[in-house]
Amino acid sequence: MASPTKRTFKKVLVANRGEIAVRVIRACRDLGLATVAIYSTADRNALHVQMADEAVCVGPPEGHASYRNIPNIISAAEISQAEAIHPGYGFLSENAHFAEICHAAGITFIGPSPETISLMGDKARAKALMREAGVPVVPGSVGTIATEAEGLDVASEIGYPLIIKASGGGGGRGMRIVTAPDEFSNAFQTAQTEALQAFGNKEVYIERFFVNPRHIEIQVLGEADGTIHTLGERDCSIQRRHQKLLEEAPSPFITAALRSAMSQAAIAASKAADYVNAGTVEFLVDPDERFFFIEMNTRIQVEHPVSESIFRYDLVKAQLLVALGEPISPPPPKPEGHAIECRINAEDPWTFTPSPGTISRLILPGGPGIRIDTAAYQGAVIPPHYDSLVAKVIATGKNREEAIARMLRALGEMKIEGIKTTIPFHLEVLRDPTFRSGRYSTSFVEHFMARREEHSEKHPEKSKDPGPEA
Amino acid sequence: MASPTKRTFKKVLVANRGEIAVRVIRACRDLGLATVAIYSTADRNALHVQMADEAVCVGPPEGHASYRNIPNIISAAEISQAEAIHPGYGFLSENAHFAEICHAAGITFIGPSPETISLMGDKARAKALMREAGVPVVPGSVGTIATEAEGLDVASEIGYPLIIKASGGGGGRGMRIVTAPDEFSNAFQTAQTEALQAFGNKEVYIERFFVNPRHIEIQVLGEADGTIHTLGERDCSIQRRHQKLLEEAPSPFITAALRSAMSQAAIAASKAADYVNAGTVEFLVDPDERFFFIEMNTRIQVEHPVSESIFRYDLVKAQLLVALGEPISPPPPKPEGHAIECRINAEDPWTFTPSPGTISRLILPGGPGIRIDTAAYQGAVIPPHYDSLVAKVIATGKNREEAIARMLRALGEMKIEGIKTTIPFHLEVLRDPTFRSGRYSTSFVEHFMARREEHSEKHPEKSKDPGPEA
Amino acid sequence: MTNEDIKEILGLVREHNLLSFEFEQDGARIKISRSPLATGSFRIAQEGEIPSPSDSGLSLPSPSVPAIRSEKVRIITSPIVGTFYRSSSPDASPYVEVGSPVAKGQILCIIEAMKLMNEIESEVEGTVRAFLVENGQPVEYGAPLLEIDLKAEESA
Amino acid sequence: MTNEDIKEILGLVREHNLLSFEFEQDGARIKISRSPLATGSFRIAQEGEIPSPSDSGLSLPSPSVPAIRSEKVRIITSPIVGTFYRSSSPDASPYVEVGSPVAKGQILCIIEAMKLMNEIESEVEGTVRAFLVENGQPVEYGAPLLEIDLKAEESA
Repeated sequence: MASPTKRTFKKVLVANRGEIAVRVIRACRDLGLATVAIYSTADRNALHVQMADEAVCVGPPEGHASYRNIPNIISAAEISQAEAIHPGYGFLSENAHFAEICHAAGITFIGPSPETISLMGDKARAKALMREAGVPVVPGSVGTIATEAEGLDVASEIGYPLIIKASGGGGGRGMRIVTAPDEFSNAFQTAQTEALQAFGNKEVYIERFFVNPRHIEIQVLGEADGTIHTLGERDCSIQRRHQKLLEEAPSPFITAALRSAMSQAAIAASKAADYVNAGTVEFLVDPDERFFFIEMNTRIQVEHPVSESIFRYDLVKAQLLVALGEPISPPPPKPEGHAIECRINAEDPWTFTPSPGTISRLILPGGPGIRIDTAAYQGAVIPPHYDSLVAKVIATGKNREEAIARMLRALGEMKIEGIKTTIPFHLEVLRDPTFRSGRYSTSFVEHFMARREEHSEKHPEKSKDPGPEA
Repeated sequence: MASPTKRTFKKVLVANRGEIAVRVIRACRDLGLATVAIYSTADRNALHVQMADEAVCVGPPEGHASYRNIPNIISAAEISQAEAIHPGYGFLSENAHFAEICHAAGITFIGPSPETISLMGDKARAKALMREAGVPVVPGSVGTIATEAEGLDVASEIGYPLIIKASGGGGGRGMRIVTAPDEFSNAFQTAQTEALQAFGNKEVYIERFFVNPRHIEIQVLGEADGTIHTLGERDCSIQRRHQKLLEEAPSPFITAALRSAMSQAAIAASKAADYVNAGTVEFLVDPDERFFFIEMNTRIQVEHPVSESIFRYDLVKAQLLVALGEPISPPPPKPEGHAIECRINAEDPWTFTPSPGTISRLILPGGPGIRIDTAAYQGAVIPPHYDSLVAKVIATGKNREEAIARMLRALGEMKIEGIKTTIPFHLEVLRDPTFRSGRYSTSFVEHFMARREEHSEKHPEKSKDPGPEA
Repeated sequence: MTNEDIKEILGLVREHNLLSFEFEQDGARIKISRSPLATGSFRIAQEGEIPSPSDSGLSLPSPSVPAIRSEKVRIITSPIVGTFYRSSSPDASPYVEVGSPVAKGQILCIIEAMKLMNEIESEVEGTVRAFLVENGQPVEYGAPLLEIDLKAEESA
Repeated sequence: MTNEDIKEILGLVREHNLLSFEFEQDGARIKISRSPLATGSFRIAQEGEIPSPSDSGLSLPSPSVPAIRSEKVRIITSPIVGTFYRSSSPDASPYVEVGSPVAKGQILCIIEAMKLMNEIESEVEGTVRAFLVENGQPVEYGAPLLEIDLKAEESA
């Protein structure tokens, strides 16, 4: 057993599943580190289990009893003598308590310190810290709002439209948009109730709501000595109900001056949080190019490969090296080319209803400029218990046009049968004139779906679902 | 039907099969060009047939009756109204007669002119031209050798060891190495007989034979206006009986000065041949860093992706653009990083006996730095009639070490069942200290296999064939 | 039951490689008999799922079309790629019609390829039963062109 | 009976590799004939080929080990991940031995996880038939620990 102060490790337990578990195993292998997979009984034949050097079953299918089961996961590390744990994204990746237990058990948690995770996980505290650090923050309440009366006062200062958000939350739950004072009372109470149900904490805060913002995030990488590197921005504005669907880097909207200002703000934010390891500072950018801190994600992001592709830099390998206390090569100062990621989900492409099942036929795209991150194989089962991400297709080209052409080609040749996937959605988005123009905001998907709906009413014969093969 | 002078085209017939047909279809798609596949009855369910917009059966399984069947292929272009033909590599790609017939039929042949193909296809004429152009050529006979007596005279000038080669040949057939004058007579007659049988032409020529040379080639790209671009070198020294198995770029052996000199020689060679479109100038480089022209391949090479990866440049797209008469963006002056290609063949990994069959299970590697070019899918049949290339795995990293680590990881996670593959061979080569040192020559594989043999005699229990899963 | 229904059922019977198939509507009776020579189930299943390789309107040889559909019928397939014509020129009369008797070596049609008219001769003696390609339609290698009812002694 | 019904039946016939199949609605008649050469389906073959997910010497719950081996035997599996011990400390005697009678709720063994000793109690009454894990061996969730011969009334 490694002592708590000893950082070096040779075996890493990957506390996740799906494509990110595969991704982490790949990075470990590139560094010559042994790997231990964990799995639920629903994932017995999953690719991450097949790929890892060892695998330990940690529970039944339900996530809380397996991939979020802290005692079983720590115990799995102990019996397999894994000296480090990579949490991936989701599950326990932003659980400060888990990171603390890892440290207490002498296991290196591959990520920032429990204190940093805890701080940035509390959205209100995080914002207060950012204000102190001089990072522009979305105008809103300082700290949480206890009563409706207090909320109405703050609201009149900020102005409408505004949004009420759960302090402990994320992912759209506990959020309410208010466009006028007379809606405030209802919205405030609903938000509190939802926050309590979803996160066990009814605290809420209030922010200005932007109508057509872009969601832009800066990738940071902190070294143990306090050095913070940035790897430019990712544009994640293509979202549906706060779920990112397609990401690209660089943003077609961001100027060099804005990029530099946002990167400086991300560095200030990271330094204020004593940030070590890979992280992401998320900003809203309004149409006038003003940017505002939203939150910091203290883990690797789903969309990290777009940054990796244009910087030719392995972020997960860097995570491992930082955790090992080994020197990392600084990322190149400037990216080259353009990269797009499409998240291929096991969902109906137009209703987004999950479509779990067995993949009866699989042909993955390839060739120049195409990277695939997936745990799918022909015969693999997509269980109903977890998120619906089946594969990430990343297309890189010398410019945005080439990246789009390659993505269209790749998705056109990709065949997944046995489940429905969002490939047809992505193909239509990639051909959409607004998307092609690069002038889109977080309301793109809503407008895109409305245009589609309208068109299908006018031309019912043309609007048939082209199916997963289209 | 397009007139012979009209160069523009919108539909391309791909006169090939396997991964290169898939590769060409991808490039066409990136440019918005429609595609027509051709196939033999053995390839009815092949991926290139599924991927193309249209497909025409051109004959029975035997290559000469299908993929080399000029009338049926031209007719397939005519009935499908394809205005251009991309020949890929092998089959008709270096057949000047086929290129001529395309032109006569008003079809754009995507490659250099029939005259250039014809000139470079005649090894003796090509060398004479290179000598005139001031390109260093392997010391040897000027033109072909008619009689044994003449051969002996030339041999005494060149010195031993020397090699007798078929003028119309390639691929090792019609070649004989002679280490002393008393072996000359026998070798000369055998080479003539083999040349006649293999190429219908008994003409042979004599060259100096290098004992431990490297096989280095320069990628060129000629524009219609006579401009010749180069994309650095590829090291193809890992060969077995003149069949390349693994290629890398840049060469771990070549200095910047040597690269520059070889690139200048390749430009001179291409200009002398009025070269238009993508081509490769092959050199032998001796241990003293002297280089000698061997031949020029007037087509895309199997190993082109290693150059594409480090230059981030799509060579097949450039081929199409040059044929369309459209401007191409010049390749970047300097590459970035290091790329390796492993050719995964359907062969026994140690005897290299072909292993055709049905792929019963397929898991392709992915993640950062990995590119896959393949026509394989789970359920696909590898017919016995064609070459045994199943997939090309290309690993790119910021340096040679990272590229090797990624290739080891990728081949480790690649699963192909139902046929034997050369994956285990590549895994051992990638771990071999001589390969790792970068100090290897074209005799590497021979010595590697001998060391392996020796080791297996000393440690019989450890030398068991680890099988395709190792 | 319409002709479309029958066509669909015939297609299914061929696709599923059945030797015989019986069906009765009111008594709801079905009888299916499958060829014991049916190839590996996986390949067949897959072939069924593969999208048609051609969108060009070419006449395709279906993988499940046997060279001889029954003992008494021979299907003549195209030995080359080109355009199918029933006569030597637009003004000339067709070489053969449905019902025409044909002798071995008799010209049945031509396939134009690279401006050359390639005469397709009958390998068998019999009667033209049906044309499987329209005049002027492009055909690929192996495309079924026409069906010949074999003369009694040929089919024996 | 619609064409859709027939299509489905044809699919089933192929899937089940039937040589023939008869069906009558009112007379309730079924006749099925299966190919004697019927091989395992593709998926089964594949599952058989998947490599064992663990090389670590952990005791794995094999997918083919049923929770109850027979009506009279109950297999106790591990509810958590940890290290299996037959006694509370190296010096203590084992909780049970092969042949020991056990009552419901009786401690059978412990699983150490995160320095905590988790006592595993018997859910059944019976006799210890066999240990499936060595003392001190790591076990994962669901790993079979020991077999209990059920008391007569339990197995009934």
